[in-house]
Amino acid sequence: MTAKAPGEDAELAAYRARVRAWLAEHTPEDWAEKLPYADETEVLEFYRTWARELHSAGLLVPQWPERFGGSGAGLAQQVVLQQEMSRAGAPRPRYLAISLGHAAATLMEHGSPEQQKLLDGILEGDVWCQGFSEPGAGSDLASLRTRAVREGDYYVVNGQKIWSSMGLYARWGLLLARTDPDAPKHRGISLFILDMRAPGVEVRPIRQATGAHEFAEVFLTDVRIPASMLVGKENEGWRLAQTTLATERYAQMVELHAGLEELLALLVRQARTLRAADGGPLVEDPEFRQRLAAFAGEVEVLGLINDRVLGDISAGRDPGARGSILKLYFSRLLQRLTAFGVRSNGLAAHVDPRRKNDLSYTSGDWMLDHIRSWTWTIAAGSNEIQRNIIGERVLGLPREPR
Amino acid sequence: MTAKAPGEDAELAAYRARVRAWLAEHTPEDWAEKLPYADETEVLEFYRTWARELHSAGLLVPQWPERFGGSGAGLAQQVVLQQEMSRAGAPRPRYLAISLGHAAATLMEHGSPEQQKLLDGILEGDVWCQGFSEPGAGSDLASLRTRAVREGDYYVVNGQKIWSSMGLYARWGLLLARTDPDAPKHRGISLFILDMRAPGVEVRPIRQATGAHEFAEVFLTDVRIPASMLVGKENEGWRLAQTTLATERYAQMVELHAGLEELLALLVRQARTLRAADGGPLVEDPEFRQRLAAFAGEVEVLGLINDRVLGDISAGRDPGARGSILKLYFSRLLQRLTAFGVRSNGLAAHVDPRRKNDLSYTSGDWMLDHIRSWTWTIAAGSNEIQRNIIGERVLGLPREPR
Amino acid sequence: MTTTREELSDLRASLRAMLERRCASERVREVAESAPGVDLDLWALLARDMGVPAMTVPEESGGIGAGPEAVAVVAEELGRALAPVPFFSSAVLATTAFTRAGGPRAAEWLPRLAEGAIGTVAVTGADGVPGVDRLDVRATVSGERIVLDGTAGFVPDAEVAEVLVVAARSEHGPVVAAVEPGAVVVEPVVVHDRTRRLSTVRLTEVSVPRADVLAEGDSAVALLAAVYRHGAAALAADAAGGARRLHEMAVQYAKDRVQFDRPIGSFQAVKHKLADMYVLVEGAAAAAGGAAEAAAGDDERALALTASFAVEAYTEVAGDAIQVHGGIGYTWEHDCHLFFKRAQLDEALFGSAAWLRARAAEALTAV
Amino acid sequence: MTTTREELSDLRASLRAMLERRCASERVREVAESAPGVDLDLWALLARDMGVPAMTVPEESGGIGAGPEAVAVVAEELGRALAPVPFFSSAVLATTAFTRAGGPRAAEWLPRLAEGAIGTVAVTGADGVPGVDRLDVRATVSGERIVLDGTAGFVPDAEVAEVLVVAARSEHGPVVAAVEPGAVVVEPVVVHDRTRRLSTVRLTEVSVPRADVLAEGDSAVALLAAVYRHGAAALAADAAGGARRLHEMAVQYAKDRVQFDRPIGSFQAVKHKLADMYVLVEGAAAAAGGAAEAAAGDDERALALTASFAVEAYTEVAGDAIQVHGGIGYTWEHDCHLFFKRAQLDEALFGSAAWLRARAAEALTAV
Repeated sequence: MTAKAPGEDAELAAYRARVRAWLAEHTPEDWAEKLPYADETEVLEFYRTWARELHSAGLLVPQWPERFGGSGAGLAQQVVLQQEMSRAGAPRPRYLAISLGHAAATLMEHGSPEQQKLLDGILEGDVWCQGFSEPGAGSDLASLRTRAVREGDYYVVNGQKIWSSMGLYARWGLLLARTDPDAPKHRGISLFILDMRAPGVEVRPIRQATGAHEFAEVFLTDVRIPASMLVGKENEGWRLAQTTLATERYAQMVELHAGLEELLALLVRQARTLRAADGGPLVEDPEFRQRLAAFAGEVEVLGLINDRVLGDISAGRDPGARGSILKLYFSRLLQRLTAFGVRSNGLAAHVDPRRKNDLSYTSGDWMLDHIRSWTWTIAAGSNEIQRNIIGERVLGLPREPR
Repeated sequence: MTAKAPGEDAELAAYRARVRAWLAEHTPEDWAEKLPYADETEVLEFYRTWARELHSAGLLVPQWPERFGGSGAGLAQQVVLQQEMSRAGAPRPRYLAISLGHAAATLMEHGSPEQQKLLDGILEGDVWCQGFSEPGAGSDLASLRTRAVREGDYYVVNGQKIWSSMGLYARWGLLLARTDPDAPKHRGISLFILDMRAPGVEVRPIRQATGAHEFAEVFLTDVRIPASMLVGKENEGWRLAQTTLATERYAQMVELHAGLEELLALLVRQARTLRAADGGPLVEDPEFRQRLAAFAGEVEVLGLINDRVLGDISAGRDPGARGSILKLYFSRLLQRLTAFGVRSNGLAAHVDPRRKNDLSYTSGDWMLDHIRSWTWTIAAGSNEIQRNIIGERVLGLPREPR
Repeated sequence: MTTTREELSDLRASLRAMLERRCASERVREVAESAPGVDLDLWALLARDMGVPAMTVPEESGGIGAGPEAVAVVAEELGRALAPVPFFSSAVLATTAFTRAGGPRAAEWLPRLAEGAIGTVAVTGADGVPGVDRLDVRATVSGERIVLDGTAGFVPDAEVAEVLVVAARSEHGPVVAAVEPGAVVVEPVVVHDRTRRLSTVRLTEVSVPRADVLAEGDSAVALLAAVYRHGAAALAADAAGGARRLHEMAVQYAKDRVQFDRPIGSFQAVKHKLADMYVLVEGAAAAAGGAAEAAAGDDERALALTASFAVEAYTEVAGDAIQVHGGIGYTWEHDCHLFFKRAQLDEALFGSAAWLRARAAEALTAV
Repeated sequence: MTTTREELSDLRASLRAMLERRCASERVREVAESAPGVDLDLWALLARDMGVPAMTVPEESGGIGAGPEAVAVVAEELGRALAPVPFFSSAVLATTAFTRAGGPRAAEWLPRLAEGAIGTVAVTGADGVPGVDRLDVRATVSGERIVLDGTAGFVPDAEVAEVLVVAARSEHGPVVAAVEPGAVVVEPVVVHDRTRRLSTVRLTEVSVPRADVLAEGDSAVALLAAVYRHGAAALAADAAGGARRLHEMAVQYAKDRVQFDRPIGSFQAVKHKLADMYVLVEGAAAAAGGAAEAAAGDDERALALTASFAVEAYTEVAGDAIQVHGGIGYTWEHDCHLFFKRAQLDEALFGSAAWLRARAAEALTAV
């Protein structure tokens, strides 16, 4: 990440110093070693506590507007914060990724004043989940079948959701459901806030290939959602979810980029003791060095692309469909970089530390990180879908005949 | 290429010794240096002479049945012949590629006795070309529009062909033309033998990105083709052309594989004097060595796949659509291997020797060889088409809606 | 023993039928979650009904002495089924070691191995990398005995082995000896691929009589090279079998799964990926055949080129298979990840693709 | 001089308009086929009407002293037009050398370069590879003069240069000197990319007065590093501009060309390829911007990472563009191959992607 305006330097440096000092004092010890082996309740409690602590120092959501509890920090400060968290090895509250990201963005942009009160809970560590995909509606999300029928002051919801990120741990959910079964695919869908403790909500964990339970199935049987929990207008949920998802992708990328830099740094540290195919030190092996530099170049350029996008957004210009570019670019890079980590570490990468909980994609367990990279190439619009979006919406290529 | 049955060894070794001795005596000197700078007529004459000489030694078409002038040699002998030609640096008559390959296969399999007499001319060095693609019918070959209308003992042909390999030099051509305009796309097409000296045939060279004229446009205006020059039955030309093309692809692959091995050997020789990015000898650079070995592995496996296919064919088993696999595999490998040659040679690869004629894809001018590799990924059914064929005909995946 | 094409085809069919019956993925998962993590019942059955362990043992030592194609077929089918049996460790590695060694210990062990007794080899460094120069076990001469000290890493099936072939470095070049399991410490190493069991083998002043030394110096170098080659060839065949099965699964899924009102296999994005995977699958199969021939023919260059191709193709196919399956392929319940993890381990075990290519490059650049 | 986004956008628009008028591909082809192979008229126009060569010259030396973003915009647009002008050699390489050197020769040459006089640098080895340790010209001291002997390869625009900056090795480290064209032998080297003119420059006992020495020892090392950096950044921008143009051409072709009764761009095979190319194009643009900043900021690591990305992306986009165009894109008459060959040369000239990455790796693995 480059391009700091000359004027900002002193101020930014002061910010960096403040962040660094705070993190040095407050970063929990040994969390990275202990947490993956802890029970889920312990993990959740740890992240709630850590989120509150970060927030008390103004480091949880500095980019939020002041009226919602942030300090309206700009891109440069966010980058510095991420860099310093990487440097300090501080935990990132990944269980709160949707809470702090997509859920918060939705509430801030489209929520009613009543709905926006839920932001306070997020700052206290409430986990949110997403209820978007369905067994028959994955890549083709718009064909979802979960129904929400208005009955007085409530919507009565029936259906089934799958791949609900954080579903198992969530206090609240963002739910897409069909409110007009006669409208064309995209048109009759509404966005709701779902109380995960409401009667009729049943959550079943999905165990992933990594062994973790990041995703869940959510069964909805006559669930009554107060009409006040409809976000935006009825039947406009599709567009609403798409735009907040896209905006969110840019903001999230600052942290994702920092994660890639952490992986590179880890690999360089490991290469000092690993051996190359010819038996020499890996860090001195020209093939390793070429590939390392190629990956570092891709990581650098991802940061530069995102800088441009965020620069456009903060200047009020439409970033277009560059969210699709970023997702495509990031997910493939993560997949190849973690594969490189696996190969570089040889058989050591195969040893299973038998962790109970780890939702990180930068755990340092290269094999699991590599496997986990498929969530990025598949979920939230597979890479194939992203290429369609770029081809059709950005490049204006004709759609396929149906 | 492996897998020689133990019994064959002595016989094969004798064959190899004979071929090697003959090539040592007869291979023209300095041809590789001089020929690319010669005029086209000189080049054609050179290849005609060389073809006749090879044929007199039984080395031009040993795999042909005896009744057509070959000796019915098996796969093992063909492999040996190709290996020895590589070893001797003997010229391969590439201008005759279609004559000796697809044209000959078509005549032998589907030609009338009268048509088969043209095989004698091929053994004398007649160049044949193909008239398949049209400006509006490239990947979608079946939508061709050139018309052939029966008038008494003749077909009168009008239309335009493009990407006609060897069109500029050809004595004869294989021509696909529509004989039933009302039949569905594939059904109304017939295959003809076209006398390139017939009135109404006009050939215009297409200059390629390499500077060579391997391809031409052929304009057909009221060209009269004797009905005796219809190959097979009327309206069955499509299937006929497809099957001979496929069969031909397997046989051709033995030579193509030998070419890849020549490229690898050339690169190893060059690497002894080239320098790596860090200034050391390239041949000792671990990155170069890893990539070299990876390419050599791909070349080796191409040979093994082709061995299996040719083994199936000679045992009378249907090789299925493995022709598409071979083309896809070969063309991408050639493209990446020549790119590797370009990179390995640094700026030296960019120097243009300003050759006039070179249809080889193993000229040693890595840049031109690399550029030329796109004829393999585009022509004769682009790689995208090959993937469709594999997906639909081999794997049975559903076709796209139209 | 040469085998006709028809015999190979029969072998494949009967083995596949048995494995589909006795080694479905539920069984593989069950074995993975329980001790000893190896399906000893299935192994006994393979020995009794199919003569699987006997195939790699020469006829004169009480085996069947099947040719390389037949061995490759067996390894492919076991890979296709993710079979948690000691074929690689015992029938390939230990059997190759004893066969190449000859002598009384071979005469003792080969007939037993042919009947299904389990052996393994500890012939890699602590990091599991093969190569005489990578060994972390040292041998010193002490009178009429040899004393072994050190560690070999990622040794397959050491927990259930009745005999271990250990390689060590000494002042006079490498030494290879047969060692009883009781003489060593076996520490299981849990790897992500639960269909294979690996261990660290530690030797502390293990004293071995001269009679148990299988090879020394140049003959030990040759023996180890043969073990490495046959190991790589077996993993290549495992890869070819697994890759084909995964591809079949992905093709079937692409025909069944409907999105945007069409089977996803009708989309070029999926269709072309499956086509590219098929090229890799066919390549891996051809490579596995080539590797088997090369291992039997002591062709280091061809072995390294083909084996590295096959194991790497498997990892690519495995990754693409998850992508084609979408979310479902990423669940614990679906078999994709079992193949994926085995593919990754096949690539790394007994010499990675890069390790093999470094050896191939030696041959390719030799003057 | 800082430049606002609007100014940059205006600069790009006016330069593009002029180049579309004066440097269409017919003109590029015409220049390529005739002596001196450089479009001196266009260069004069770019100097007079747009102040292009002045942009890289500091204000105090009679130039405009534009910032790195503006220089990148110019290089991108020249790359987009395949412009056969001595921007790279003169405005980037020679200008950087004189600017970093300072002193009387810089005071003499910078104002002239700003007005469009052509300079170049001979600061690579005979194989065209940069690096102080790769130089094949030797400098020896002879009284008050320095004598240069040796060869520099693949020197851009040496045939039309009015001054050459030559780097040589001496006992006391590198020496950089201004040399008159008359003192050296310039042998044109025809490369496949006809939009650039390269030569071998031979020096035989070329005697240079002390006054013409621009830098020695450490300051020469720093000067050369700066020249290499700015050269790489300019090529990265050239790549970004060319890649975007090629991609636009391919997208348009995919909309127009009909096969199987549909525009080929409606097929996922083509659509997704164009999407992947677009990612590369956007990446190359971002990388070129980063490279310009890094060159100006003497950030070796960032420069090497971004420049290598951009030039390599260009070669990929160029290859894919041919594939999308099919046969037509492979003809001499179509412009695809002009871009393709320039892309390849951009990758190799003044340090290949691999050369840049080797330098980046130094920074990445430093303790």
